[in-house]
Amino acid sequence: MTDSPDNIAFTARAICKSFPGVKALSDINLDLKVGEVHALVGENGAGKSTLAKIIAGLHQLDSGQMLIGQASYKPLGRKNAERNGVRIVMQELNLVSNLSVAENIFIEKLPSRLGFIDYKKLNADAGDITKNVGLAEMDVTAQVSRLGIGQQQMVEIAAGLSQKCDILILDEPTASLTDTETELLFAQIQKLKNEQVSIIYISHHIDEIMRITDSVTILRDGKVVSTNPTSELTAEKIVNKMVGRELEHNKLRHNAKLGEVVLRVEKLTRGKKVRNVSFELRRGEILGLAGLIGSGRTETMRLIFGADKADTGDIYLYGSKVPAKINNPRQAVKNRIALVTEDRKEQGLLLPLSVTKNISITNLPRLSRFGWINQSKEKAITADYVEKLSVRIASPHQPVENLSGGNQQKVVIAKWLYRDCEIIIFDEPTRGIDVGAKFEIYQMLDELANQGKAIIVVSSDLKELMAISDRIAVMSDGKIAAEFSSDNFSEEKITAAAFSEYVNQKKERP
Amino acid sequence: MKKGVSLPRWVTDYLGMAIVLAILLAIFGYSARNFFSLPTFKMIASQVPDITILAVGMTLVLIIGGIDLSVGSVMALCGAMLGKSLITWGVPLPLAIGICMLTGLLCGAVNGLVTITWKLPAFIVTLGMLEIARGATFFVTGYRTVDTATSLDFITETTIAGVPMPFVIAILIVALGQLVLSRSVFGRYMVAIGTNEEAVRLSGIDMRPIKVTVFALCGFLAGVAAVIQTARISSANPNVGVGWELQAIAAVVIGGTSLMGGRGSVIGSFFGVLIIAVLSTGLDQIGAEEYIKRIITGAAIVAAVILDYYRNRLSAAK
Amino acid sequence: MKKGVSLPRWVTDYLGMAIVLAILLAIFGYSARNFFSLPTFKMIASQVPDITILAVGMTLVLIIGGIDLSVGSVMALCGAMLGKSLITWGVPLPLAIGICMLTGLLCGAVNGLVTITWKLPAFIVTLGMLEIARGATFFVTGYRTVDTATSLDFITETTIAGVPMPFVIAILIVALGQLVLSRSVFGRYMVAIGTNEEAVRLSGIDMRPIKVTVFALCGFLAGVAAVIQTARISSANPNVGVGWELQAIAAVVIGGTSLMGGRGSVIGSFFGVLIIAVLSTGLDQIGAEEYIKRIITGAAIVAAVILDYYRNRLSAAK
Amino acid sequence: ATGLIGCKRVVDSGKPRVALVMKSLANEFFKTMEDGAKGHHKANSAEYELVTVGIRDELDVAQQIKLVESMIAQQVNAIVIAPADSIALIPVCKKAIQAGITVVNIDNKFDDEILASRDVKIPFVGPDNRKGATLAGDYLAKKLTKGDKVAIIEGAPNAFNAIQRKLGFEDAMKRAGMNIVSSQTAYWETDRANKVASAMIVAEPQLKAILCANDSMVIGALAAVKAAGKTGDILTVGFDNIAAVQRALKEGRILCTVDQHADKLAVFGIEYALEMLSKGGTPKDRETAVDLITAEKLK
Ligand SMILES: Nc1ncnc2c1ncn2[C@@H]1O[C@H](COP(=O)(O)OP(=O)(O)OP(=O)(O)O)[C@@H](O)[C@H]1O
Ligand SMILES: Nc1ncnc2c1ncn2[C@@H]1O[C@H](COP(=O)(O)OP(=O)(O)OP(=O)(O)O)[C@@H](O)[C@H]1O
Ligand SMILES: [Mg+2]
Ligand SMILES: [Mg+2]
Repeated sequence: MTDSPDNIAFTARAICKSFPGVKALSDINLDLKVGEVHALVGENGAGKSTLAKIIAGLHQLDSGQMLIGQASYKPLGRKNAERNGVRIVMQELNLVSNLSVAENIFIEKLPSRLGFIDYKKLNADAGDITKNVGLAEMDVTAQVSRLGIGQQQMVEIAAGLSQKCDILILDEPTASLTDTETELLFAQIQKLKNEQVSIIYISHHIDEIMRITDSVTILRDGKVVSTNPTSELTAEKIVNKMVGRELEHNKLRHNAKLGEVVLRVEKLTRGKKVRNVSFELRRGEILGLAGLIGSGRTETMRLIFGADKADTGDIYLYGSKVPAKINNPRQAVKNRIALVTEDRKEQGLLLPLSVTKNISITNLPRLSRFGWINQSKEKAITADYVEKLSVRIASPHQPVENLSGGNQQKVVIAKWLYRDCEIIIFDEPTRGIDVGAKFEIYQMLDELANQGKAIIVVSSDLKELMAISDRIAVMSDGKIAAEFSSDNFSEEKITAAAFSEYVNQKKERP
Repeated sequence: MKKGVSLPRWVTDYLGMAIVLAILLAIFGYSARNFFSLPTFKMIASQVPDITILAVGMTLVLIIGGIDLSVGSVMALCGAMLGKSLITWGVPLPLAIGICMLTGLLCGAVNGLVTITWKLPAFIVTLGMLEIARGATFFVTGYRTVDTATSLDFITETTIAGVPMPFVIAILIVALGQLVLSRSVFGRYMVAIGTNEEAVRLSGIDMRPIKVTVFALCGFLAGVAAVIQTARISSANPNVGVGWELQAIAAVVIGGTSLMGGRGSVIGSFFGVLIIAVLSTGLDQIGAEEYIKRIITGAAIVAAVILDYYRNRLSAAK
Repeated sequence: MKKGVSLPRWVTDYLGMAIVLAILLAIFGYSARNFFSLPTFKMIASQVPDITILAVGMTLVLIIGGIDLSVGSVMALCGAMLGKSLITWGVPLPLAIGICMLTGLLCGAVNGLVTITWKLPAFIVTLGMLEIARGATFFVTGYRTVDTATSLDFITETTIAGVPMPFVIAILIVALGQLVLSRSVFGRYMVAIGTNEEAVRLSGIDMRPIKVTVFALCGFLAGVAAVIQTARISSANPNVGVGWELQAIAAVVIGGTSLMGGRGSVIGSFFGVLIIAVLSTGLDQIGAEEYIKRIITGAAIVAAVILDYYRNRLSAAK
Repeated sequence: ATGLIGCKRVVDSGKPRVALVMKSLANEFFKTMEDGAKGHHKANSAEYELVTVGIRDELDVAQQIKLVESMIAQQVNAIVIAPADSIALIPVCKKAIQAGITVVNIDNKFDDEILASRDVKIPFVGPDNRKGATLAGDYLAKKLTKGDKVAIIEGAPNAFNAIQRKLGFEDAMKRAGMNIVSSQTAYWETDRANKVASAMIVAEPQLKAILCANDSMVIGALAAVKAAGKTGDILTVGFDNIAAVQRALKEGRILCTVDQHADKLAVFGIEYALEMLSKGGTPKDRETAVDLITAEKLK
């Protein structure tokens, strides 16, 4: 392949972009060849999403220049970018929960006659598209609010692929997907590539990058570190350039000292999503919870935390013979249980409020006397956690909505560390987080366990789970399908267990 | 065929309200004189059209996450324009009706434009319009009631298949509103905007024209309501419609529309209007003391939404 | 020292409103007779306390994402209880004042309890309370104004450092409200609830007592306002407070509090009250026609929030 | 801005300033009153200055108190007031008197008992509403037969004149042996009266007459009668003689109304106040005329 001009689909020259208090991008150069998959990698807050949004017309650049082919390109909005053949699937979910799947997919261009929607055509077309991305069984007339986060992500991708385009940007599309769904997406990417579509692919999963991309641009602190063909790189080299240091990616948990059982869940059931779930958790232990999307892991954790009410089943805490009464999160926290939710924006954060206020919220009484907050103490304590978790912030008064996804996640974790619970549940704690930060979180988990905390980690990243867990339980269709101890971990066995209930029941399901 | 399970959604959606209505009818049928009679129903049919039409407009505005507190004042202004142009300025009838509706449309459009241009809460913008439109009404009428004599009688007196025209018009507007909401591109965008404005914006849809249209439509409907209201009392009263905005909102919310936007039903609003109308007619007919009327009306509004809560739980549990 | 840059935030926050106020004072000082006179300011000081106190309660309710449409009616009911217990039932003064405030507290608590128990929109619950409390007021007073004679005069006649007590109380409530909001655990929870209720719940905080307390507080403040209001007019009028809820909301929103919850300032609300009070006093003093008053008031409400929009943009751009 | 305080821009003319404090200025009746006053002032501009103010709606007592306070602040010489409440306005008027201002009560009479208990004397200049209502009621009674069913639509239940009119209607009806089947308030409003009247008509098919405490309400009642197809069967009576009922009166659709000479009411009050200002004198009530208006009278 030569770099002749007609081979270049898109060019960025010296792009700069600042947000209040942050220089998000400086002097970015990027060349995207026709029909290539170009990876953008970098730590949280490196500026990947910002760059993607500028290309897709969602942000306007401060200075610099963009070209599509040879022509100057200055998108004023998303519509404008799409007219130029540029489409984006964003990192954050942007679906309208009260509309149907089909309506969401075609929201920009609902087929209609005299202003009234042609539902027949709409549903048929949407059916074709969802089938294309492998969601053959999805009911396109269902309301989006009834889908799980993973399925919503797939709908979002389906919507992105619904119209033809020349340049497609995928911003962390696999963050909420399981391996099966990821494979389906990769097949789509291959197909688009064959149709000479150029793709910008943003992901924290280095293995994916090594597999499907042709070249890699690495960003650090809003600057381009390097651009190389993927073939010239190794996973280690990428990580190295991203963080500027070596990372070992091996098993973290060694000779864990397990204490007494602090949590015993017995036959927990809620509807069809959680069925007869029983397990134990010990002090000093990290229990990994694996499973396919929608297998009921989040639901189970919400039951333990009292966020939802169980139909039947009991929870025994700290060796007590009497079932604990946990009817709401307040009682859970009183019982020293914490839940780091998977949906940080909706359930974890107070977006317009400052970093400080977000962290201190879990235990304000500790900072106050006679109901009045000691503000200097508050500042000191939160600054402490910001440092411990190396959250990148411009000031403690910065609203968390201005932080990058990864840093937002760290704030959520910080607020629970501040509460200092005995049993801590992490639901997808590393979703959308860069390797550097991931590693920091692994170390933190390890440290917490060593301090004698009991920890549950729900994750869709099997490698991660195997690296950090002492034990892994696998959920499948609402049941615990299997448990593996540390010396028994294997990807094959765990995956098989995750599918087991679905395979057994295939015939019963519509 | 098991009944409880197979009822279609639109039945269960309105079942709760139908029950409330039935209960009210039963109570008043028992306690009020001549309540179950043709005149009563004729009377209700002659009195609900204007507030129904206002409620339709309010439903649409609430669905996009807005609110319109100015409908009562705007209706008064439209009525004033109608009466004045017809009687004082000698404008021919069709043109006068046109002026009336145009006035509503303009007020609504101003509400919408101001709201979106400066990204202001509709609550405060339309609160401003409430005052402004009332002031304009006073200005136009010189604070005096305009007697429209018999010039609008044809509206109340024409019947279609025995049903008075205002009621037919109201029903048509309800039906059309529901159809637009659930079946048209415009209606789906309205729901989408009310549900997740940011997602709609990021989809590259320009929602400003949609929002302005909805506010304008609400104003226009206030104009339509004004024609019917003026015809009903054969005069344009500058003080009419005070507090109707809250009455319309109460009806709409009883009908199951969310004040947070994104969810609502025009047919539900119609039920809400009927519930309030039957309640107030019944109380008038038994000649209840004013203070009892107030307390019962207030309690009924709250009771209706509480009932709706249980109906929702019931249908969710299924 | 460069001024524009180094002004602290609390100054820029209220600068816009201070400018609006200054402009209004300048206009009326020029056009109204004797506007800049001690009696005018004394009058304003004697008239704003009740609405200021209502506005403080409204601010708190709005901050948690609620609304209270019943404040005007509840104030009337509290006043009625005060007047009746004092004059008709012969209850001693301190007890009567206690009954008055307790009535407010109860009405507010009912608002809060109903809202959270059935997860209903506060808008509709308090709309119901608006009717119920007014009905109860009519019942208690028999529609008749209760003359409290001189029994409450000590409230209006006591001055503290030359300032009448009601004004001092209002200022204290504003200051305390602002302090609670920005410095106390309770206030922080309020802001958090208004920002993202679900996140607060999932942080292990039981927000039901907080919410009920805020509604109850709003009702209690309506009771305090009732004492001052009744003292000011030396009688408990069953029709007092009609429409005050919208006036309070307008003042609060002009003061920069968000109707969506999570953001607001009690001091801002006080400025909002002052702006509206100066405007209405000024218009009264120049003897403006009613229709002009309406139009100007409406336009001013909208203009104030538009101005706030530009101030926000300006301070964001810095 | 402090430099402006105390600077009087308007030069004192030496003429007495009379403030006319109205109820709702957005109501036809009061508008007519105000216009009458303005007309009088125009003709006599050499003698006094006139300020007219009013409240948003008739129920907003607090606002009206504010207005009186505002007039005290402006140091007017006389206040002619149509109080929105016959009790609540007394203290502030007392304050005005104490500030040396002459106060005259028009339209809605202050409560005598409270006036006495407060030790204030405020002269009332205006019509006897009860008498007016009785005139209309007596006229109606002539058109009915003994035992006929009639209904009353009242004004705001806390307003003195509303109560007086209701009593007047009742006096006449009882005297003539009519059967009052319902009496409800519609708060002076047309649309509410329309609804209340409609309900009354349905509940009492034999209803023969509706007596309304003002003309705005009789318009609504008349429309209800028409909608029920009972024009001519149910007679309607109003009060105030506003412009909007003229045609209906002439055509006999409204049986009668009562003219309390709105255009003169304020004028009487102003003249009385000026008289008091120039002569001093002890305040005494002065009754003004009320006249029955019927179709024959208008011809
Ligand atoms: N709307 C905004 N306002 C202010 N600052 C912003 C905004 N959006 C992004 N930033 C800042 O710009 C920087 C780059 O953010 P960006 O979202 O592009 O990072 P990213 O590389 O996509 O990170 P992640 O992997 O966590 O998604 C961050 O410091 C972030 O805080
Ligand atoms: N009660 C609930 N309220 C709100 N959201 C819920 C509730 N229960 C589940 N969810 C959401 O539904 C989705 C599916 O949850 P579920 O527990 O079935 O799957 P999971 O195994 O946790 O899979 P995932 O990987 O999507 O989290 C999740 O996004 C979860 O946040
Ligand atoms: Mg990103
Ligand atoms: Mg999950």
